[in-house]
Amino acid sequence: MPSKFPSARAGLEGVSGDSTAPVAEKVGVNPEAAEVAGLDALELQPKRDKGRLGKRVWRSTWPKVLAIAIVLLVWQITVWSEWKPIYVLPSPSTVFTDLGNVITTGDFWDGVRVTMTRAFTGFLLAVVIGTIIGALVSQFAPLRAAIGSLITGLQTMPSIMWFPLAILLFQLSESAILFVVVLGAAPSVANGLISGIDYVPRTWLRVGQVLGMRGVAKYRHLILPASLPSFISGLKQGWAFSWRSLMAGELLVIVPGALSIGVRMQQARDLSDSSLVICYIIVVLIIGILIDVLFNAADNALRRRWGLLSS
Amino acid sequence: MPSKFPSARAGLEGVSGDSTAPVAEKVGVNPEAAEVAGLDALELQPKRDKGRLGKRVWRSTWPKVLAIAIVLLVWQITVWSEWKPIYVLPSPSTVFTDLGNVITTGDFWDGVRVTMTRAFTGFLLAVVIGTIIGALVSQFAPLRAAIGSLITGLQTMPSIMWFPLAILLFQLSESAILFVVVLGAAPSVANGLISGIDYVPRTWLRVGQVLGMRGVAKYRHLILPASLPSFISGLKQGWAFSWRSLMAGELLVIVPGALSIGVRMQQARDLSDSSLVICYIIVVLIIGILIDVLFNAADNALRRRWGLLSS
Amino acid sequence: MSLLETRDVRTDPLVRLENVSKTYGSGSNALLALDGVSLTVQKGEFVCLLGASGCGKSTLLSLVAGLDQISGGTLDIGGRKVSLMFQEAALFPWLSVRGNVELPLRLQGVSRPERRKRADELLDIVRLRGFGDKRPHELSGGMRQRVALARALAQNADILLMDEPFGALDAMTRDILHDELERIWREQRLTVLFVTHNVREAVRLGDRVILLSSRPGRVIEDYPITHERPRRIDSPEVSGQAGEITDRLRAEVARHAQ
Amino acid sequence: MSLLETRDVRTDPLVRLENVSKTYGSGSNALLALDGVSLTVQKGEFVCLLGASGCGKSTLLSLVAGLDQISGGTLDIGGRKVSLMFQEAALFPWLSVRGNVELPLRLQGVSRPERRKRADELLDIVRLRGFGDKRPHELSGGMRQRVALARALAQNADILLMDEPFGALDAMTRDILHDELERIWREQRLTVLFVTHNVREAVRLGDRVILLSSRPGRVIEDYPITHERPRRIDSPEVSGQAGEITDRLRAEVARHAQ
Amino acid sequence: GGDDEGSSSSSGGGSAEAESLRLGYFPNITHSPALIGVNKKFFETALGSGTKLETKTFNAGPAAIEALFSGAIDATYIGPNPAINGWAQSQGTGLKIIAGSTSGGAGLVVREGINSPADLKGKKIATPQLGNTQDVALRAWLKENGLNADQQGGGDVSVLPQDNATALQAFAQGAIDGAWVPEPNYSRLILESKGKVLVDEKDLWPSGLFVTTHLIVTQEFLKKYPGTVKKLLQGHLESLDYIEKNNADAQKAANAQLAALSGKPLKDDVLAASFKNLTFTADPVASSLFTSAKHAEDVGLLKPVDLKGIYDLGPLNELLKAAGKPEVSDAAA
Ligand SMILES: Nc1ncnc2c1ncn2[C@@H]1O[C@H](COP(=O)(O)OP(=O)(O)OP(=O)(O)O)[C@@H](O)[C@H]1O
Ligand SMILES: Nc1ncnc2c1ncn2[C@@H]1O[C@H](COP(=O)(O)OP(=O)(O)OP(=O)(O)O)[C@@H](O)[C@H]1O
Ligand SMILES: [Mg+2]
Ligand SMILES: [Mg+2]
Repeated sequence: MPSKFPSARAGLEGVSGDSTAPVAEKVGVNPEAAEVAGLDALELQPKRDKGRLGKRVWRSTWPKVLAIAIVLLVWQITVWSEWKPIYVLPSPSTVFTDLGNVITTGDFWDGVRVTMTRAFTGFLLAVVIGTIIGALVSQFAPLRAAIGSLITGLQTMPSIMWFPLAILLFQLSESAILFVVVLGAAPSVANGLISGIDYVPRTWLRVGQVLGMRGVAKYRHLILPASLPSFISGLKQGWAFSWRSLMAGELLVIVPGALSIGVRMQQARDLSDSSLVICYIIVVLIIGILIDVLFNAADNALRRRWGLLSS
Repeated sequence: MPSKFPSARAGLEGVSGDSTAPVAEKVGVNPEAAEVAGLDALELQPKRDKGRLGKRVWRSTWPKVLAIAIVLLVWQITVWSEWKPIYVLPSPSTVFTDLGNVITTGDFWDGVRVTMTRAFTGFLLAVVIGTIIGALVSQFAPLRAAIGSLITGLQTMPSIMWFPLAILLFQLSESAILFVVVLGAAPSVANGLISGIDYVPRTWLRVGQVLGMRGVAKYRHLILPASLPSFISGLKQGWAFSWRSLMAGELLVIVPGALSIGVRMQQARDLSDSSLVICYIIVVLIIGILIDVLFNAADNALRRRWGLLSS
Repeated sequence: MSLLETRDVRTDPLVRLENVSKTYGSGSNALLALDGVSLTVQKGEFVCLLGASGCGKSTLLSLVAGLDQISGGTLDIGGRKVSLMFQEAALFPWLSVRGNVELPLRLQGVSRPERRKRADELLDIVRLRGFGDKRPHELSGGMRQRVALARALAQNADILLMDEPFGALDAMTRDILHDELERIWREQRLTVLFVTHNVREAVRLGDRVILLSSRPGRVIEDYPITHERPRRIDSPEVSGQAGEITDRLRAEVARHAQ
Repeated sequence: MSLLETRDVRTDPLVRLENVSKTYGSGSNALLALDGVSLTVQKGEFVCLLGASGCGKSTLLSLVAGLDQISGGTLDIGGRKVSLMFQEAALFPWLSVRGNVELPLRLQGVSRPERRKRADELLDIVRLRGFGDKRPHELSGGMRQRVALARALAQNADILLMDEPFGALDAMTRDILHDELERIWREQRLTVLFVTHNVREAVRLGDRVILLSSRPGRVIEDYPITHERPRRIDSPEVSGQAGEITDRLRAEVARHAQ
Repeated sequence: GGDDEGSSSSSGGGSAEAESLRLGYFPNITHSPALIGVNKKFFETALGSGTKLETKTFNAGPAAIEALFSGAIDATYIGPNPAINGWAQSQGTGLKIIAGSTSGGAGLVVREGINSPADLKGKKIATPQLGNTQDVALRAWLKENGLNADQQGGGDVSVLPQDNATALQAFAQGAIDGAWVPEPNYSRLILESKGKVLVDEKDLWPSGLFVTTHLIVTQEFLKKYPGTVKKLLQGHLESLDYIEKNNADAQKAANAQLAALSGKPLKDDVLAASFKNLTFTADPVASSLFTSAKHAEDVGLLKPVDLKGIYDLGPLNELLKAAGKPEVSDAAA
């Protein structure tokens, strides 16, 4: 009989011959494989290699590296196959040379700075406005009836349709850009909050009521923490919307000097410079991924607190 | 002492003089006012006028009517104030005359049909693809590490940047439009599902495990229903993304026949016809709102089933 | 503490239900959970509620706490502060154990060090010293129930409603908490409405034990418990009266089962 | 059914724990929940587990059910099908009461009419006939627990793990369910591991009553219960042995409290 | 047309000066006079210290018109189409064309194997935008050659309005068979995608001239600050002069400004080819505007619009006269 660790039952599995046994198969699983089992991993995650930082980093890195390697390989093979002329589908090396050239100019980083400043300002504004609207709409039934659906309606509007209004209200200022960004992102934030609030378990609401929570305290201590998961996913969507709106909105006002990412992207397209287009796709992807990593960190911290993830 | 219905304690409230009393205030509230109290209404909703359909419809309609009336009024006043020339900010009557003219042409409805067909096809495709990707990503840890963040990254890409790739892969066909729509919407759907799965309470997962759920059965009977709220909100966001992507994507290919809504919007802008632009903003808003109403119906049915809403 | 002293305060009706009824749902789906319940609880009284599963005990507490609206009759608690310990622990997962206990204190505006001191005291009372920094999901079922008790006590309410508070505890831990609860009740002159399935527990703690009938819930019996405090749960007096009440309860459930 | 007949099957060890330990968390935060637990349950045996709140009873069940991994020792259930009734009812809110009970049957591929028949039978057994179309949130705490019991029974498992299944029930309903559970156990030759805080219940039902020590959980006593079945919970034999076990338990909790 | 009312209303006006002039233009080679004027500071010099120059750039005509109408800019370089649309939408109250800027530089480029209009049957041809100059030119030309094309992309020839970037890529990949586009894409299709010129639009117009870009101002600004407008025109003319006299330097200046605005200059061969195809002139070639509008009406892409009074060439002609150059006319052909 095996003496150590959970392999004992697995050993017996063949003997029992009961293939419907839901348990035996589960226990025999080794920790690394359990990791792979995804959801089950939430429960079965091995605790032992905590602190072995190197291993942990490696484990979250190799799939990324592999994925990138595969993409590059497929790309290069497509290029070699000469399926399309090289000026339509440039090779990875061309693109990365271009990318290298682009990101080594200070001008590019100025553009990144301009764009990120706008993105963060706009997003923060959208979060504030979206949160307030979401809270109000979920709180007051008539308001919900009045503008609940309008929120999603606004969201489906292409940013470009807001340009005339943005120009009308804010002339050609930075505010016009922010306006477009906020209109793009705030509905997601509001919707995330509303849906989170709608799904706060009844029991918790009742507990809050018994504890005498009301008004701001209720939001601070009950509604917000309880709807945080949905709120965060609303923020994530809001970020995606705000970024997309920004890319369009930046074409509204072009400030000579530092060229924002949106303008550069458009320019690359206008020049039909496919290598440059791919460069900017990569730049935008990387920014998007970096931001997503931030959101995921917040999300994981939350899930750990809530006991949905083994720490 | 009052003899009937819940006003008794309210009557005593003044007497007791205990202003911190969390309960007395709550009970005294009359049903209509409780409705307004929003969240609390979830619990305190009066049951009596069930079936009094007319009243219910009226209750959900008047805020909308009021909201529309207010918007129209503000708009008309702005027009009267002659803040901007009439050709920049047309009056509501001009716009509604135009709108009337537009929607009474069969051509317009053909366009709506074309666009809605694309929207639904694209959205359905996005839902299928997003669901599969979301399920896989949440299931396999390495996949999550590899492409989890990429999903959000892709989402932040303006649809217009996919045009080159769309043409590369699909030439100028309907498929190119669908490609852009799917790329826009699928990440939201996937993200909604992933976040829903991540927040499935541990207890339910354990119940599922004990019941011997695995593979497809686990998704069918546990994961999907449990993550449905978040999934639906992902669908809602996905719809917004797909619609926006569609409005851009429709400019890619003009298929002989009816002029799609996206093309018409663009034309209205190109003609600097602000009245027509507002017409199409209204059309798109209305479509967006109608779809949102569908989503809300699904959401309410769900909340009722889950016991989060009094039926 | 003499019986006379506790009697003193009993002339002051604090919770009064008159002919209260409660219907859930409507139409063909309607369910009459409580029907014509009349009940008066004096200030400082400890009243225990007994009844079959599903007879409406929790419903009654939620009505008194103002969480649900009554469908008929009169309910009056004179605007007192009410605290309710739910049947399920219902702790907030985003707060630590201490955070959960501190929450009512925060809402009362108690200062941070004061809060912390009080929360630690309460955790001591429920025998969970040292568990303050754990999260709710790291506790056993019985431990969670005790945290919920500590949270309810932290509320400093006039009326304490308790829904099977000791259902998930072993006999010994329960005995300890009986003593603690009795002490706090006496010291703070609380009014307690206590739901339980353990008849001996009811007799051990209550000034009165009220029996509810099965669906719809009605008051069918009101036993005053006059044994002198402190009582012991395994004392012959408690056992004796518990036996008597149990028989009555069995008869009621049997009647309903037919 | 004679005792001899039940003894017959006891030569077949079905659940075996040898020196099992379980640690939650790691580092400074680690908590040793179970330490060196050895326990063998024969096929067809009804074993009751007693222990103070937080001593690791639920942990033990979840290890046997394969929901958590053991941190040390050997655990072997021979690949049998296990069904676990959780301490909290944990019903699925998106399914009706009947849907919840039918779920294990669906997973077994039972046909729809068959499923429905079986679910109605089970709801009858737990005395919830007529509640099949309600949703979990429309039930009282005790009713939910009974639905969870019906769901666990629907699983048709070889080993039935029950975590305080009758904690929220009144005495009478509990008695009825004791009888039903005993009948099913006998008819289907189930192996049952039953956690409770009610010592008399343990003596009423069990072939053996196992006592766990407080944190960390260890087996400190293993009482064989030899009274002939059917037993009555208020019979003198049951009360007598329950008293004895209670004293031992009290001693253990008191030891730990120091 | 009439050289009467327009010119008289402003030429007589005083020399009121605005505090600032907000001028719009596109980072596009057809806007070279603006690019060069900004790069070489011709505008700033002409405006003097009294008036501050603020420049705004746009990506497309509609946005520029929106900005003009909402008061965010006072004047802008712009193509004929948006100007006509703006004129029509504002019922002749929003703007005035005060000078020409660029002419020529557009045509139909097709792939190898298409040699005559007849070969276009069943082919896909892109234009920049439904109802714009090139689109109208293509449709009119097709009609002349007995081919029909409807607004929805059907007919003998499929006309597909598309933004320039898409059209270029689609052509490179064979997704379309040709495109009627302006510079610099006209040259790029030829140079980069090995396209073949089927029609050079120059050949379709009497003097080889047709308007591509001109300069417009809001009527309000024109009325209030005729002096400033005149100085703007002064700068504009200097820019045109510079192009005429120092063509190579002008190309460099235009490209430098382009690079500053868009991060990347045009390739030299494209730049040179574009400059060769374009004519930079203060003459707005009014006749081509009227004819083009007429064509648009004919193919149903424009509601009948009265363009009378869209030009106010008085200030320009004063300056031209002072410089001893021939005056220009706003008369229809
Ligand atoms: N939210 C609800 N909607 C509909 N019916 C409900 C709801 N809550 C309770 N009920 C019904 O009301 C009756 C009384 O429920 P209640 O929870 O008060 O019982 P209880 O006496 O607390 O039972 P237990 O001892 O099992 O907790 C039950 O039949 C239950 O089905
Ligand atoms: N997921 C977890 N993470 C960390 N600690 C845990 C976890 N689950 C249980 N524990 C700890 O393990 C110990 C035993 O818990 P368990 O739930 O097994 O107790 P129990 O015997 O079932 O108690 P009760 O009778 O109160 O239900 C407790 O001290 C608890 O704090
Ligand atoms: Mg209850
Ligand atoms: Mg437990």
